[in-house]
Amino acid sequence: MKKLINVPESVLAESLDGFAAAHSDLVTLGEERKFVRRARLTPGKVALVSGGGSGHEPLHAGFVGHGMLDAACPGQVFTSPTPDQMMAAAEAVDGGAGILFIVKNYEGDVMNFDMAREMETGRTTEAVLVDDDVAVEVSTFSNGRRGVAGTVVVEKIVGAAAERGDDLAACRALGERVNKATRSMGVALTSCTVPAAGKPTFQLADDEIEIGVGIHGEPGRRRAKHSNADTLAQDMVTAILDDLAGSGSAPGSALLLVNGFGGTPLMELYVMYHAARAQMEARGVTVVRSLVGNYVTSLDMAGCSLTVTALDTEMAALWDATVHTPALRWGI
Amino acid sequence: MKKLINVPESVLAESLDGFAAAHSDLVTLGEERKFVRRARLTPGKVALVSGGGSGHEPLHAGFVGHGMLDAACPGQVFTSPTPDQMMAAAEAVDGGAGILFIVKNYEGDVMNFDMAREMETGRTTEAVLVDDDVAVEVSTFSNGRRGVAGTVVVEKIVGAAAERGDDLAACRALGERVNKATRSMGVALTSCTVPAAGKPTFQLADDEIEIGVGIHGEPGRRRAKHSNADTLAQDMVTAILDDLAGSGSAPGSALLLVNGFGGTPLMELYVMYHAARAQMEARGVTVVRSLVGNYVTSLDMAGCSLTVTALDTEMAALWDATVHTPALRWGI
Amino acid sequence: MPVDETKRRALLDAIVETISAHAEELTEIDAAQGDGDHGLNMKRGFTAVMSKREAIVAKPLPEAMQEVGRTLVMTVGGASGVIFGTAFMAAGKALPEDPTRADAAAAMDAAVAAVRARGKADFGHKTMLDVLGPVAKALRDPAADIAAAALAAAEATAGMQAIRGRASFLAERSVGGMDAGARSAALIIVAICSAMGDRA
Amino acid sequence: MPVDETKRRALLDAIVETISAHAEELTEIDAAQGDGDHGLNMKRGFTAVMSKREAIVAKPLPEAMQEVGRTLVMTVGGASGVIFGTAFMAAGKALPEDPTRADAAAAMDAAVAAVRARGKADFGHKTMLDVLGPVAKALRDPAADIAAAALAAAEATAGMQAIRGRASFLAERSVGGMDAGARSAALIIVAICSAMGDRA
Ligand SMILES: Nc1ncnc2c1ncn2[C@@H]1O[C@H](COP(=O)(O)OP(=O)(O)O)[C@@H](O)[C@H]1O
Ligand SMILES: Nc1ncnc2c1ncn2[C@@H]1O[C@H](COP(=O)(O)OP(=O)(O)O)[C@@H](O)[C@H]1O
Ligand SMILES: [Mg+2]
Ligand SMILES: [Mg+2]
Ligand SMILES: [Mg+2]
Ligand SMILES: [Mg+2]
Repeated sequence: MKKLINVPESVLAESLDGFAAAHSDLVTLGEERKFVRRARLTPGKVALVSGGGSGHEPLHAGFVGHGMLDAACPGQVFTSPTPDQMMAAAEAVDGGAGILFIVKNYEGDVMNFDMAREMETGRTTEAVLVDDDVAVEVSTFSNGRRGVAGTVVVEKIVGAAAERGDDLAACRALGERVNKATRSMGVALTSCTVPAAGKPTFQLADDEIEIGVGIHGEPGRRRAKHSNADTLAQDMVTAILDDLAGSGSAPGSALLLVNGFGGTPLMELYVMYHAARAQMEARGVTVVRSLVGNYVTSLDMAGCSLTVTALDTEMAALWDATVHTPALRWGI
Repeated sequence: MKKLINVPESVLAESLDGFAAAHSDLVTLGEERKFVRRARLTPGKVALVSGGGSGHEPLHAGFVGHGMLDAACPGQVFTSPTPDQMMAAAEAVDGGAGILFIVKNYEGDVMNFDMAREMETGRTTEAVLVDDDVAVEVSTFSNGRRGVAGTVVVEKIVGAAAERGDDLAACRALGERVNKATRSMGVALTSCTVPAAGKPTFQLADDEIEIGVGIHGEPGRRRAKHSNADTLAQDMVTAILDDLAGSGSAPGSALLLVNGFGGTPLMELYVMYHAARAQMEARGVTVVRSLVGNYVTSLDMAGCSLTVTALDTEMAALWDATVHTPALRWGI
Repeated sequence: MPVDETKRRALLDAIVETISAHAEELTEIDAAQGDGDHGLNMKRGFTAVMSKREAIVAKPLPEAMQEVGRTLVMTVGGASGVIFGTAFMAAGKALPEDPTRADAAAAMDAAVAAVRARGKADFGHKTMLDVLGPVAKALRDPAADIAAAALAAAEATAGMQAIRGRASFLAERSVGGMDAGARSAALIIVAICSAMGDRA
Repeated sequence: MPVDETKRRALLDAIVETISAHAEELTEIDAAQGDGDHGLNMKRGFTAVMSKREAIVAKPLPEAMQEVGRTLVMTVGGASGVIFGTAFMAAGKALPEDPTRADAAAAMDAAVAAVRARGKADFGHKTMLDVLGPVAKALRDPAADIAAAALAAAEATAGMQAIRGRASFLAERSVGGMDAGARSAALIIVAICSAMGDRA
């Protein structure tokens, strides 16, 4: 394992210190690095707090700022943060209008946020669960779907709603609406390597890919021979649009997010965008908003995910609203 | 080689088509994909045209837009564009105040831009050469230094000057001033793989790094055993600051750009930022502006470069000026 | 021999020792079907516990165990921090200062109930519950070898299809490998048994 | 035998054939000390040339050569597009329609001069100039085997330290491998010689 780090034990701390220093105009690092919060808070608005394992940068801390999150709790690499982090963050950003936790659907994240919410006393909290990954079949037994790159869309749109003054119940309802309208699917060309593990999480042959991979390198739907961008885009768009249609959210107009996992060059992401957009248009879906880049990564994994959100007028307007964070910025 | 592409021959075209579609609010693709230009031009201002080999995305096309470039000419992967591309771009964006070509110092780029300028008739053109890579020793015999990530700084600052109405001579002089105040150095942990070549450009052992690597995977100062982020940052900052001091540009206040080469996660870039900033402060340099991310990449190469620009007040103000491009955006 | 401070220290040290001796193995088990961090997670938690070792062992057994649980919850993160933390907290709450084998069985029941509630998991879902359950049962059978029962229960998870835990994303592919949390739960039980010696 | 259309076609085909047969080798030579694309670049250029093959060979030799040069400049990019394009353009400009060996020598001088000006390179800088120079000289020696001179000149670049071209970034490390552009220049010369047959 070759990485630009000192020792695995200090990666998170040094990375957070660097992040906070590079973006000191926007964010402040909490005590004991329990959370990253906005440098300037807005009293009276619903506070959005997210968090999750590290290694998905810029998610979540990169989305702290005006029009998006109020705070983010960084866990260890690929490990959910702990309840005390969430409680400390909630305390730091509580503006009196309640706290909305945005939680990706992993047992660890869910259980830790649940504990935090139970231990919170005197603060009103709600939670939105993001579970946009169509790679996982839902059954009555399973944990349900994983939360992946669609999280960015939920955080952006709900962040804009909180900024304009929506109350806690409205923010939560909107978050659930966006989540329902959002589906993602990923593909890995290589594994990621967790610094503390020191070796790749999984192995793929030189001509093999993992279709439906999770953002921690979890296995997906199947291993397959690597084909090409068009075939992959077709598989992924089909899975996503079929699923949206199956749940009554077939989009007319959509946001298309092509998300790199960290080890894939931008050039390839645009090739995938090109292929995916053509597939969507062939199915009668108009792409009206686009985002292409590394937003929800898996350390150094090569590959990408596609996320589609069926946009209604309100969601589109909230997507367009001003945002000013380290990793997403427009209108300001 | 596993890549998210169809065939190597079509990567550039599909990637450009995807890019233009994803950012159609900002850019337009020229005929035969010879260039990418701003969707809306401003008559009467100096037009900035850059370009170079592809594979360094978002450079250059990602920096086309208000406050930065007017057009960019994408060459084949790691190969400079051709004179007809530059001439077509110049024609498309000429606003009557002249064309400033921003050229990275590679023989191929220089010769092609030279030819284009010679073949241009009736258009006033000037050129700024960017040669910020301290890894290459300058001697009377050599081609001089390579242009690397400092190009972003030159393009941003000169772009802001052109936008406020500076004339061609002033833009050129400013470009040269910024270039003189800017130094970079890179390190590679892995090679990149050019799609058409199908295999890594060079080989590094599991514990080896290339110090002073170029953005095409060219060899640098030396191969070394991989150490850690702090040691690397110290080496690189020392080389950069010594060089700036040697040429009379020792900075008091500086911009620090930590640039990922495409295969390195953001988390590691922030670790490097943290380490580099500490080194700079130890040498009495205050970091007053920061940029951390993938800006001048080498396809999927793992590693990063550090760029330092000694900022004066004017340069800092121009850096802060509004910019609205696919890859760099603020103030708007 | 009551569970005095020396005994509590021996108990804690035995648990920490087995976790750190098996950390790599636990991580590998987790890598096969989960996300390859279980050993690291448990080690991080117990390193934090060890940083307050003396304060913990100074407390009576129930409070000491709850403090271990709280520390795991607040330092591990992920599923195991909450799950193992909850188990220690619930068991500690249910235990008297000097527990009999019957008390231990009741405490194990409490841990099982708390973990089931927290993790929305049941027996057979291929989690550490599939060790706690059999251990609770063995504690009620005076002839049973608790350590052996724990180890066997962990091995038995290999045949299960995961319904909870990250391995559940694998569906049928999750059959074949042991559950990492089950293995670490078994290791902890074995350590407790051997530290308790005659009392086990 | 004058350089008629059939001959011009044979000349062009021979050049294109040798470039495409050696493309991988050229890329590998360039990979060792440059950026590993010289074969790809030359192939791209001559593929573009071949797409207008008939229009090109329909022209008299001087115009045909200049058109090949312009096409290389406008489609290859990089250093080689300009350098090889400039060489073809300058040589074509200097040639009569039916050149003698002396005419060929003069044309080669013109190519050398144009490339030197464009590339700010000189002999011994480890570039394709180190083939063009010796070839110009060989053309003036009626006894010289031009093809052999070209190939030997390319081999001789292995001993040079690069002052121009991407290999120059390697400084001393550039000694040892042949220059890619020198090798392709030699291959082109050899192809021309064999296509010209008795005239060479
Ligand atoms: N819902 C659950 N109920 C009970 N135990 C669980 C549950 N989810 C996970 N576990 C246990 O936790 C173990 C995983 O721990 P660990 O790898 O440290 O956390 P993570 O899954 O967050 O990476 C699993 O092997 C399983 O025994
Ligand atoms: N300044 C120069 N003068 C003459 N020939 C040059 C010069 N620079 C490069 N060359 C020739 O071009 C060759 C490189 O071509 P190629 O690899 O296709 O382009 P690039 O260097 O842009 O990748 C070199 O091997 C050398 O022979
Ligand atoms: Mg985990
Ligand atoms: Mg090249
Ligand atoms: Mg795990
Ligand atoms: Mg080359």
